Amino acid sequence: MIFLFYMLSAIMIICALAVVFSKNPINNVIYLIVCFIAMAGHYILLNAQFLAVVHIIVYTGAIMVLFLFVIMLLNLNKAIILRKSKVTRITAVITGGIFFLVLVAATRQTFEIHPRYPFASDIGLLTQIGKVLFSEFLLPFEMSSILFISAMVGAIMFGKKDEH
Amino acid sequence: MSEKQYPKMAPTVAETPEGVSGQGFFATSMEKAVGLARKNSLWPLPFATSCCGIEFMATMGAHYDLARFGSERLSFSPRQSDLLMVMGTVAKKMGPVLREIYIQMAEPKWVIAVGACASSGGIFDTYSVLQGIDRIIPVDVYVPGCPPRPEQIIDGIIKIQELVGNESLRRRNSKEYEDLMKQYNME
Amino acid sequence: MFEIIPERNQLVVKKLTDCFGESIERSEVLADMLCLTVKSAVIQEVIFFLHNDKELQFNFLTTLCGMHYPDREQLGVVYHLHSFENNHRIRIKTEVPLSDPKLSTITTIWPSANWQERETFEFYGIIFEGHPNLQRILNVDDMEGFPMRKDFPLEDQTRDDKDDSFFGR
Amino acid sequence: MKSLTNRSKVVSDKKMTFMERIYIPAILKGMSITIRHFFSKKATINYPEQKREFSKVYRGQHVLKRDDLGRERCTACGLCAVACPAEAITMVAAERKPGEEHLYREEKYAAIYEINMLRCIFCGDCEDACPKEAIFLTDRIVASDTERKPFIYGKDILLEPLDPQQRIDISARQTEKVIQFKQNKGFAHNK
Amino acid sequence: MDWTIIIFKTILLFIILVVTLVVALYSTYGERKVAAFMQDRRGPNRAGPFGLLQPFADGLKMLMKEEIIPLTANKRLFILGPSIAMTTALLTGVVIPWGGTFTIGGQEFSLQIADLNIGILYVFAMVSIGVYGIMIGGWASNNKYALLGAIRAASQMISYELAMGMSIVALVLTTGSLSLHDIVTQQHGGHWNIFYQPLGFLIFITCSFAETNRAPFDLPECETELIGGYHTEYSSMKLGFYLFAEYINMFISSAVITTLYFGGYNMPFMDQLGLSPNAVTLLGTAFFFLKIFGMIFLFMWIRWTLPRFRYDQLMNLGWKGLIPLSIFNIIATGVYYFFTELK
Amino acid sequence: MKEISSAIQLIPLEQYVMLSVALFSIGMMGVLFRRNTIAILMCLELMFNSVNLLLTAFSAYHSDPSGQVFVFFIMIVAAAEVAVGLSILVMMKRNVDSVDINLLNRLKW
Amino acid sequence: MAKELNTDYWDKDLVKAEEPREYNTLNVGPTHPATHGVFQNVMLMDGEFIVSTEQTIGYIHRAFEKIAERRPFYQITPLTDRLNYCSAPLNNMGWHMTVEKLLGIEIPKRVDYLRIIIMELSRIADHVICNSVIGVDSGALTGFTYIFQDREFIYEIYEEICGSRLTTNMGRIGGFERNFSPKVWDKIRYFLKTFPAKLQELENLLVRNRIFMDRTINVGAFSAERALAYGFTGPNLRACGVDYDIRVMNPYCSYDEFDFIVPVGQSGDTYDRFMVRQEEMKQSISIIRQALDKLDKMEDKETYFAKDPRFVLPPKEKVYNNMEALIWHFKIVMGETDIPAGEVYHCIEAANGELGFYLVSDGGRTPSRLHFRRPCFIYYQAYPEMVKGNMLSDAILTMSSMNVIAGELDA
Repeated sequence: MIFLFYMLSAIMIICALAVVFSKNPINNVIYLIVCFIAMAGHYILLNAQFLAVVHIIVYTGAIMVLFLFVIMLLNLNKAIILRKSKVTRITAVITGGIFFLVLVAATRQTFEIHPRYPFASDIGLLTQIGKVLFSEFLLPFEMSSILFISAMVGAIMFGKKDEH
Repeated sequence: MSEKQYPKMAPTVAETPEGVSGQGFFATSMEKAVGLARKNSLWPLPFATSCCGIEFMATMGAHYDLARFGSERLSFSPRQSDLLMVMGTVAKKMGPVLREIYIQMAEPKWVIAVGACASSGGIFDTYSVLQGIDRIIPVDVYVPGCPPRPEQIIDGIIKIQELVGNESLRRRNSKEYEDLMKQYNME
Repeated sequence: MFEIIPERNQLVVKKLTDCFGESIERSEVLADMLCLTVKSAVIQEVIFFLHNDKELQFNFLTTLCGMHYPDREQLGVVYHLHSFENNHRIRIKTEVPLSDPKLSTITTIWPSANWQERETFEFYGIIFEGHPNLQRILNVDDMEGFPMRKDFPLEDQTRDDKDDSFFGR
Repeated sequence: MKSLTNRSKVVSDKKMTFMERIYIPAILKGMSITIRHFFSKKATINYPEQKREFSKVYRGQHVLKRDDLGRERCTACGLCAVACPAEAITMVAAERKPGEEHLYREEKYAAIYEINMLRCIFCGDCEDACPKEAIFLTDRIVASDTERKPFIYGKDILLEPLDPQQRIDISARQTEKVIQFKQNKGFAHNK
Repeated sequence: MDWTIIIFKTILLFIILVVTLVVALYSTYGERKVAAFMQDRRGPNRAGPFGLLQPFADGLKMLMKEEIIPLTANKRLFILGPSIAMTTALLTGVVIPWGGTFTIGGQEFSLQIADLNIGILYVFAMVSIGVYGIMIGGWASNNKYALLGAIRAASQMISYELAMGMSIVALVLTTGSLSLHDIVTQQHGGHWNIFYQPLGFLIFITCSFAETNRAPFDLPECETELIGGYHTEYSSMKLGFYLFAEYINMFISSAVITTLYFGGYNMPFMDQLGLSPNAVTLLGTAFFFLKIFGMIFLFMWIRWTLPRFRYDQLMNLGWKGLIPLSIFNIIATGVYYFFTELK
Repeated sequence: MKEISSAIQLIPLEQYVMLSVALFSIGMMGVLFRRNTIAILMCLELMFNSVNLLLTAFSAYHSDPSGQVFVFFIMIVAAAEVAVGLSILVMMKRNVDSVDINLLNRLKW
Repeated sequence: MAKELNTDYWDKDLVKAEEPREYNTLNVGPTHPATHGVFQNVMLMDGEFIVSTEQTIGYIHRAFEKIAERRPFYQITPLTDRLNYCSAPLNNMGWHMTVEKLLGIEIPKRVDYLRIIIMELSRIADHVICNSVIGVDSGALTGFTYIFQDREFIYEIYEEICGSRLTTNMGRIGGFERNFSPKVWDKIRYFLKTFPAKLQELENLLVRNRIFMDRTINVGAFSAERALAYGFTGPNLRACGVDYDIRVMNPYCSYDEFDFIVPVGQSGDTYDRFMVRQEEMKQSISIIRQALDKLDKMEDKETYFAKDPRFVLPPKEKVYNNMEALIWHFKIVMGETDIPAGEVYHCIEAANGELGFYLVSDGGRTPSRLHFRRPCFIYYQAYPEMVKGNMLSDAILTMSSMNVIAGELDA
């Protein structure tokens, strides 16, 4: 199982890097899809089956399809030629790296003090999540529908062609 | 109308040695199996321009039913088809299109010229009509008639099936075939 | 078939001669319909007049085709007009010299004349002035010559499965 | 526009009723039609094994007729070649030599008679044009081939066999009057 | 985990793979035969007895055909497309309960490879990945027809997934479980869901037509408009994969429909027969396949009857027809259960 | 399923934290680095997901389902963000024929 | 970041923003399945919508008019077969009538009726193809195979009459080559008995199906004024609501003795065209029935050609026996009969509209000019205007419902 974890993590990291560094948008999308599928694997490892499936449906099945769709529709395949100097790119890489180091350093402190909770295996199951979602988080759940509607309206408004 | 100008498209049916000698048993039976498979699954690309196209519709129809030979799946995409059926007059304007389609088809491919117009120009011996498609692409089987009856079209397909079934697997890589293609300026 | 209606024919001839006078060279009733020969300079106006006249109402261009008169060194265009309302058909002919075959277009009156004029251009080389897109339509673009002129050979010169000597050529 | 013929009738009805609007009934109706055909008798003729009946007057492969004595009827008059719109017929005439009377009916005969079957459009004009009852189209179909050359049918293929049993019957293509006429052996044509 | 079970599951996996492939293979044959019979024809009958070897002929031919990858195409994606289509089509079969349980030596062997408690969602996830095969393939061909097909496929699948999911919600309301196994067992004894959810069934089957790109929703590949749609540029076995994936999808969705609405491997009077449980299981599986074949026949029957939709009509039907209907269905089901539960 | 979940306990939580931090940094790097708007949106998704992973890991290790519920909410936000973002992108492409993020600094077109 | 941005780079982009750039071109044809192999339409597409169309034709231009100038009159019949090959006998008859008009041959009534039967049969054959192809192009292949079985039956009738199935070369100038055999009459009667039910089946399969109605209603609609301006004739014009039918307006071939209605549509869309053709087939059936009645009432059962020596070949038995007849036969075949100089225009209501023959003769062996008024050639010009703003699928249905026959289009 540990092997599985490392393999998935490696896939994720490699794909994520590929997303950042590959120039072709279509390849980006495909790497990201692989990355997300690996992430679904992580969720299954964490015994969050429901989340894993929903993750695949939402991210790979809907969001990334949208990305791909837009890329196809607009024919964005031509990679934008990077006109930034190398300095900028190196700066970006260094910034990212430093950020990573800082975060690691910051979280390292907490690692020693984590308490071990008893591992309940049914946390990720449908019933548990459902119960929590519809009791504790009922209001945010309903609010999210409003968010969705506004996003939908916004998207349609943006996407509409000018009549004139 | 010399032999040279219209090269013989029919592959020489090699006396394939059965058994261990020569190609070996496996190769021979493989060849046979592939030949059988190909011949029973000829997907035509109907390049139907005129009258013969209507007769081809009749061939596809219930009375004649080309499906019996496994050829009812018409594919208008040249990549997916095995058999280019040229039906009807091919004008000089159409010539390059036909050639392009032939080139786009995936090997192995066969061509059948249905009807007088496609085979020789028929009654249209005019300035605008190509006098037989064998000037631009190699033709395997000619079907006479103007338009041919569906029976004749089916005959032509059976003839093609014989060719296909007997074709050696190596033919498409052979020198002879390369020469043929060179004659038509195709690589 | 087409009934010849003398009154209508006379009416057409009268109206046209009133309006165009000398430009209407000849009018005769051939086998089935009235046939007018018109000077090429006024062809567009004549047809426009026939189309717009409230009484004649030639609202339909049946067909338009070219002609070649090799003995006269002339090219011709023949128009067939049809009035649905009166069920009356007439034929209008005009001629242009082979050396300068220019004619004004009638695509402004009927868009259906577009391709027919292109075809006529292609076959005979008659240039329709004012045509939106006067190009070859049926043959390959880089073809030379005008195939329907009498001196153009019909046969494909490259075929080899026929022996011309058998067919009296 | 006013009616031109007084016989017109509007035939299309574009209003959909509610039942048509909900797709299902029409779909079921269509499906019932197709399923009925699914179980009905098939129209297919299994061609190579089972041949469709051709009309007796079908215009297929040509035949050069012989007369009852087995002499070639063709006299190489060339009318069929003239009448052929596809210019598919070529012939070379020759004089009959003494001693060939059992082969050729008339003094002239076609030494070479070729029909380019790829050019031929089977219009039947040659049959119409023949004044000697020599060329007929028959209800046989011309076979396909892999090359162009064999399609020039010479006399060896076109001529009907000598054997009276294998003669090709073309009486269905002739009018009754001709058949009656042929009964009468008195005329020179029928001798 | 018990080793016997693992071995059993492996064998079962293999069997299901083979069965799926064989069924899909013969669906192509069946399709051609059904089409022929509906059109008063005879259909393929030259390859083998009754043309039974026709699918193998097609397969071998495609295998031996030249592979053409267009110069302008994106090579890697061009190959990736059909692979995704095929893989996702095959993956779905894992969660379908193909039968009851065998009891051999006291050990119970379920004829379902993985009884996920979110079985339906898994099916959905696989279906939603399946669209990539078409999209990527169509896009990578670098052909306008293929691109049009791919775009049509993508928008069609996204749209119809919604209505499909919502029709399932109503079904889940009646069954109370997302596990396919539970759903099947609940329908035991003739309590098929189609009797409780007729509207939901109609919506679901319409959507599954759309998801599998079958007529009248075969817009992505419609022959007369887009030549071959997304697979216009494909030749040889890659084309074979696409065509094959369609039939596998059809088989799997028939299985899903049967599981959800027609009681899966349940058959009427299976308890009254007085057979041994193992025999009943076997019989149930056979009956399940019978139902699936019936469903596949329905797919073909409809394909050879109806004209196809136009792109905007398809969208209208999806968004303005099926989604409101399915929402109505959810509400109606909810209200019904609300009042009956109260009593 | 039981086997998997017991096995997962062998992996220390730190590993998940490290993984998600790495992902987050990569995503951030991409946002800084890329000029293609669509790529930037994708990198944003990557960042979202690293957070999701972290939340799920904590929720699993702490046996508290609320973490996973929050993942849902993040998904909702992500979906909404993508919908709006992509439609902006489509409009941008339509109006300036480019998806270069640097063109957006004019705040008008 | 803004510092290093090259400003003229994006300014150039903004300038480019003025022009529409979402359009892309789609090349439909010439081997596209819906274009019947020979038309090319380069469509400028806005997504799935058509912005404009550019047509290329001439892919099977065969120089008909040129050939016609080099062939004797009777050899032009096989050419006319290949104009609209879906209804070849109609064209044959039209051409024969034109020549008869030039020569002034009196045609016996019986020949007229026989011709009407053949013409209406071939009209049915043509409409069958068109309507079933509309079905095929809209995705319903099955109707095509059903109705094609009946077309096959029409073929059988043709074959029994003249010996050919599609390009029939049927009839001769002045009549027919042989009398109709009893088998022909049986087949025609059988056809009349079975065909209406089959036609109804096709209608049941498609016409009231909402999918089909949605696909066809308001697709490729065309107003009557535009249709007239574009020279529409035949069913396509009638679908626009103009009841122009040459059979009624300029009756030829004794059509004035027949009673039939002229179906018209409302708005000239694909559905109207489909329905008009459907109704025309039913009318044709009724015309054939009337013709059969009239023939039954006639005493004469033998006449099948006009008694005119100029073009009608003498009976074969006379040719075989009689020298005068033989010479006459030679003269006709060689094309040396007396042909008056003159010009005629004759048109018939062909399946696609007004098929006209403008024949100019200078008294020679061949026509000095023969112009075919090909209805397809004239109305196909309107296609870009018809499909503008429609979707790709509509364009395909419009194309098939216009029944553009390539042979007729390109000549």
